[in-house]
Amino acid sequence: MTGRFTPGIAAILGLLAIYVFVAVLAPWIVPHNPLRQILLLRLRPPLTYSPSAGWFLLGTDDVGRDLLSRVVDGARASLMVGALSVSVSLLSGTVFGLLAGWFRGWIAIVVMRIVDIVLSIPAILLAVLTVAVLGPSFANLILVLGLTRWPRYTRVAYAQTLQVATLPYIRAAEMAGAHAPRILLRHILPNIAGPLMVVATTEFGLMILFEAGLSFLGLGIQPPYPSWGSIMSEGQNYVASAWWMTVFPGICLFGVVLCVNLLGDWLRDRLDPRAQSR
Amino acid sequence: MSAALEVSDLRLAIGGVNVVDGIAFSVAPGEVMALVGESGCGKSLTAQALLRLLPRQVRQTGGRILLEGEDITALAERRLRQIRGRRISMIFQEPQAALDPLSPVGAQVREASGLASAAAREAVRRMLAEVGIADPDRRIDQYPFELSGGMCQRVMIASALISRPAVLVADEPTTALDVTIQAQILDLLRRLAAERGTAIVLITHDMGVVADIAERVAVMYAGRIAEIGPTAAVFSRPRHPYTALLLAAIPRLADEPKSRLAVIEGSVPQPSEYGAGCRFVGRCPFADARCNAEPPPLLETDEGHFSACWHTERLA
Amino acid sequence: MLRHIAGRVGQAVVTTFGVLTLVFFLMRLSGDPTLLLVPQGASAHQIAILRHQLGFDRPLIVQYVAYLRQLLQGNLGTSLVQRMPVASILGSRIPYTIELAAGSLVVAVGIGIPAGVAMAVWRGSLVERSLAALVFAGQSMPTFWSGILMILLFGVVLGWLPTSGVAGLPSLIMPSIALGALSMASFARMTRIAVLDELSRDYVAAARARGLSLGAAVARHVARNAAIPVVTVAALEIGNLLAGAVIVETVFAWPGIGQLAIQAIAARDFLVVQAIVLFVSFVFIVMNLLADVVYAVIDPRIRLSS
Amino acid sequence: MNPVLAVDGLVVHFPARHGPPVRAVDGVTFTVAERETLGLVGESGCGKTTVSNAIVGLVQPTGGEVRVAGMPVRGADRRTLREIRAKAQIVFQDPATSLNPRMTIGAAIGEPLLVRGLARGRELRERVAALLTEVGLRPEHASRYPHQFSGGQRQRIVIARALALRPALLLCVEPVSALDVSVRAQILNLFVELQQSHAMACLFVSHDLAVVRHVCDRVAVMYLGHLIELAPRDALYTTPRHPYTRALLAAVPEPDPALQRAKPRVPLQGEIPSPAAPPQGCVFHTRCPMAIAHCREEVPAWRHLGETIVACHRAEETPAP
Repeated sequence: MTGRFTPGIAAILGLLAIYVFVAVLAPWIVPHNPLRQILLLRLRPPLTYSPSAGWFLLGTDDVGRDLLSRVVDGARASLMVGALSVSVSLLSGTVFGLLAGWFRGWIAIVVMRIVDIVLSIPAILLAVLTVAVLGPSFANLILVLGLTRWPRYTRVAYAQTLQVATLPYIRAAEMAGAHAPRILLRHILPNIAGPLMVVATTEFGLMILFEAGLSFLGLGIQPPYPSWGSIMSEGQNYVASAWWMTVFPGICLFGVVLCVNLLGDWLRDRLDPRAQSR
Repeated sequence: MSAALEVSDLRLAIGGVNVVDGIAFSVAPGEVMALVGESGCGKSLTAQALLRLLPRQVRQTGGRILLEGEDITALAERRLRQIRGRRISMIFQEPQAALDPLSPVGAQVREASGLASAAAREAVRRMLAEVGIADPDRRIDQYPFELSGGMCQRVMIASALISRPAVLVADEPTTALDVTIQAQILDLLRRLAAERGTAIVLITHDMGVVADIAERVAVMYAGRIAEIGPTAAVFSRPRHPYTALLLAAIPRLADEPKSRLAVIEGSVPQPSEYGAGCRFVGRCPFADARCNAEPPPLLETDEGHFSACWHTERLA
Repeated sequence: MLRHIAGRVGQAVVTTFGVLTLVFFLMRLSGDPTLLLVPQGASAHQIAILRHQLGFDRPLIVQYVAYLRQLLQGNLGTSLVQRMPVASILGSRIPYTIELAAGSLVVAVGIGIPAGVAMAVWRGSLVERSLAALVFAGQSMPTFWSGILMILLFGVVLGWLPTSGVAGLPSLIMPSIALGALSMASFARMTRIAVLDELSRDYVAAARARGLSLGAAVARHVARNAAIPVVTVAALEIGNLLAGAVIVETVFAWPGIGQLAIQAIAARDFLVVQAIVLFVSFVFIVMNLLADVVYAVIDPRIRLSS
Repeated sequence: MNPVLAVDGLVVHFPARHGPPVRAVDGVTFTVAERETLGLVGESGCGKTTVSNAIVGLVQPTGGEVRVAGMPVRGADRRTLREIRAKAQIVFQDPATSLNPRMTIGAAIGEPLLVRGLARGRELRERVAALLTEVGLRPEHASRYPHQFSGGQRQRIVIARALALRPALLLCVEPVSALDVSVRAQILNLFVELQQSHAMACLFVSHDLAVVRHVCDRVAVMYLGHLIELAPRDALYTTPRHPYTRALLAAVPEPDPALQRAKPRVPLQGEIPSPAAPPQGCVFHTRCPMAIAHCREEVPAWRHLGETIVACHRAEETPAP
């Protein structure tokens, strides 16, 4: 937790790069079709070899699909949902926060009240309700996660903008004759980007957890398409006999979220001079 | 008379560089001794070292601190706690920040007294009155936010002196205050030093404050003492080019307006830029090869007046 | 102080209204809320009758006023699936969720706050690093996964604890840990930052210069100052615990409102889902309000303001 | 000739959340002529910073009038305000926060010219280079970021940015207070040079009486939102008419032990009252060593005594210096 570039942070970035790499190349690197069921090979343990179908390194699931291929494909769903929902909420949340912090007055009152309202409905419940009403689908998942999480960014962007807006260099930009858009984009945004990136990183981990949780509950990625959450949900019924169905996707999920959280923490320490001195 | 505080060859290091490098001075009971210098000269670190309350990244790599003859550099934390606030205490630059916002000020003064509650309240009340707080019976139960900056500094002084320590370390005690309030606080410190025989180590960057209150002054530059001596002598006959230039750089009420002020070219070096010789060498008009190679020793030029410069005679 | 609290109550009322409004519109996002309430396989005619019965054919604003009026009377409606008042369905489940939330809060606060203080005080030491590992694990572990792993280990393999359902205190242990882990991480992080923040302030240096030990300075001065942000987190986390119950209760077959929510979605019993969302949000708002009151009591700058 | 800056009966009140408004500035009148530097001195909370903010429209006056180069600031629309800000530029106290840390100093200095469409491309680079040279920096510094400069250099950059538009009026708000003594002298020398090379009017806001005396032609003293004395420099420093001015001068510690210790010690008692509840009558009467019953009742009017304008009932009774 020092904020310097250490071998530890390099390892974390490397691991995240592998995740991204696997997710992007999933269709080309999976050993089996993740959807193909071989009912004769149901619930086989890891390192199963079948003369007709080949190796099943992580075993098979309850309908005889290759677990490794499903986990690899699941990475795709996970990271896509994380990246897209964070982009949607980061963008909208930052815009609202900037505007509220710069113009203050009634704009800020209205925006921040809406933020309070949305944040008053705990995010998982809000997502559960919305997905249940709209019906589960990939697009709805992104929409829901994006729409429920923007207030996090708005709060940070608002507080930071208020703070930066009082600094003399913003006064100087006004004195220079710069108009609001230029001040917001050239002077304020670059100086509040750091804290926003920290929030975005932690939120990225949280969104991956949310996606898994919703899929676990049957409200996320719909079968037969694999998601780490839904694989584990299927595996829960066989936990006593086929542990691999819950353990392997769980490790992948835990690993990526852990890396993201460690990265977020590192970013935070790097940005916060308080953490370094004393 | 034996010194209340005697510091010899104090060295403090951050990451291998001695940011305080061989500081030595002593203060007699009732005397006000100023450590003056610009930001980064190591005066505040020296102050913290006197109470052995250094930030974690700073290590003491040498020197001794004798408090009433007792070496406190080797003491265990437990013993130090009995010394802090009882025999040596400290006041700070931002009086309002140096008080816990959630505790009544009286309670914070009492904390330093080590007295039980019944006797303590009366002692605190008397101490608050002594530092010039009007209506101490009311103030004692108030919170820092209800008091002005000057008043908070008086409270800090009360808490620092209630146990009658031999030494008070005052770290920029008036820098955050207005001039009229500064004058009040300086008068108070002067009076308390005289009445109670407290030795005061005053850390400041303000030559005016030094001229007002200090009997002796040590001028610090980049972690070393450039010059030390009686205030009157240092101001009237500076024996180090840094002191001389610093004094000439200050606009005074007696100067010709809009005249050109003396300037010290460049800026204070970073610890990473310290060379083998004199640390003022990059900005000094007298610098030569010797200054670059060898650090000048602190030598007595007049009685009680020491300077660390190879070219002292050129200032005469 | 009263003025301050009155202001906060006013804000809470506005927020509550906002939540009610938001939920009202969310329920109508799909276009026809009737479709959410009928059992599967209902005929078009049946749906039309129901729509009229429930008033969903009236103008939106009329529906909204009726909805608010009904809720303000404390009437959460009647479940069409279970043919029972929603309030009583909810009422029978809430105690279980409160039990679970309380257990999780004990885990979260009991581990999180001491861990946070220790991490701040022993900064850079082995203590901090090992606790940091615990915090990161708690923060990154999906609750359902840790739940299933615990079931596998302590329930199936070792047989120490019941794997699901309610059976006294032992059955509460695993779900509380699973649910509390994330909050524990939040408490630890927030406490660490708050304590570090306060430790860097001059008043701590001043207290130590008076002869207080670091421990005494933390106990007498830092603790109260650092409590302010931590109390705020506590309010937030209680809401999160109630919401997180949705997943944990499903894993452990815990008969609280979380499990009820998922069952209700499966049974297309949306009035129950709506009621759960409103209930949890309301608790969340009240907890935040309580945090504001505590804040006002701790801080003399607010307490003494007229 | 019209003054570059005319402040007439300026009043700025800030509404408080609870209780009465804060009367930051309560009726301040002065002018600054071309090529003249007026010092505005006072302790914290006296309203001197608010006055300077009101002049460039960064805060809205509650009453009175401010004219910069003849243009009224009060009620100015955005376009006029932008015009006014082309004529009046500010140098702030803290060079560390006066520059956007994510912008090169070349971009910062060029910004006024760029956003007003006065220069771009090659011409802009040349003007920036000339400005850098003028304040004692090198043209190749333009591509560096603020953190690569020391405090004194940053203040030079801030001054260069303020000079970019060739303003008629330069407001300096505590421009050297955050700097070390040795660096302060460099900036003061630069400032005196610029006074001579530019035909600007300056308002120099500071709490440091010695610095103000060094650079200003006339000096205005403020206390608790009021202007209490306005005089040519030498008159103010040799024969201060207002008891507060005298106390302020006495309180400044001179960096000369012999002089300083010979000074009569008349420290002001008490604290500055809250600007939300200023005293009745003369605002200074609660701390004034000369206060009489009359002072508590009636606000003293402005009077001319020689070259000095002063607001004190007992100004004639000045003790001999």
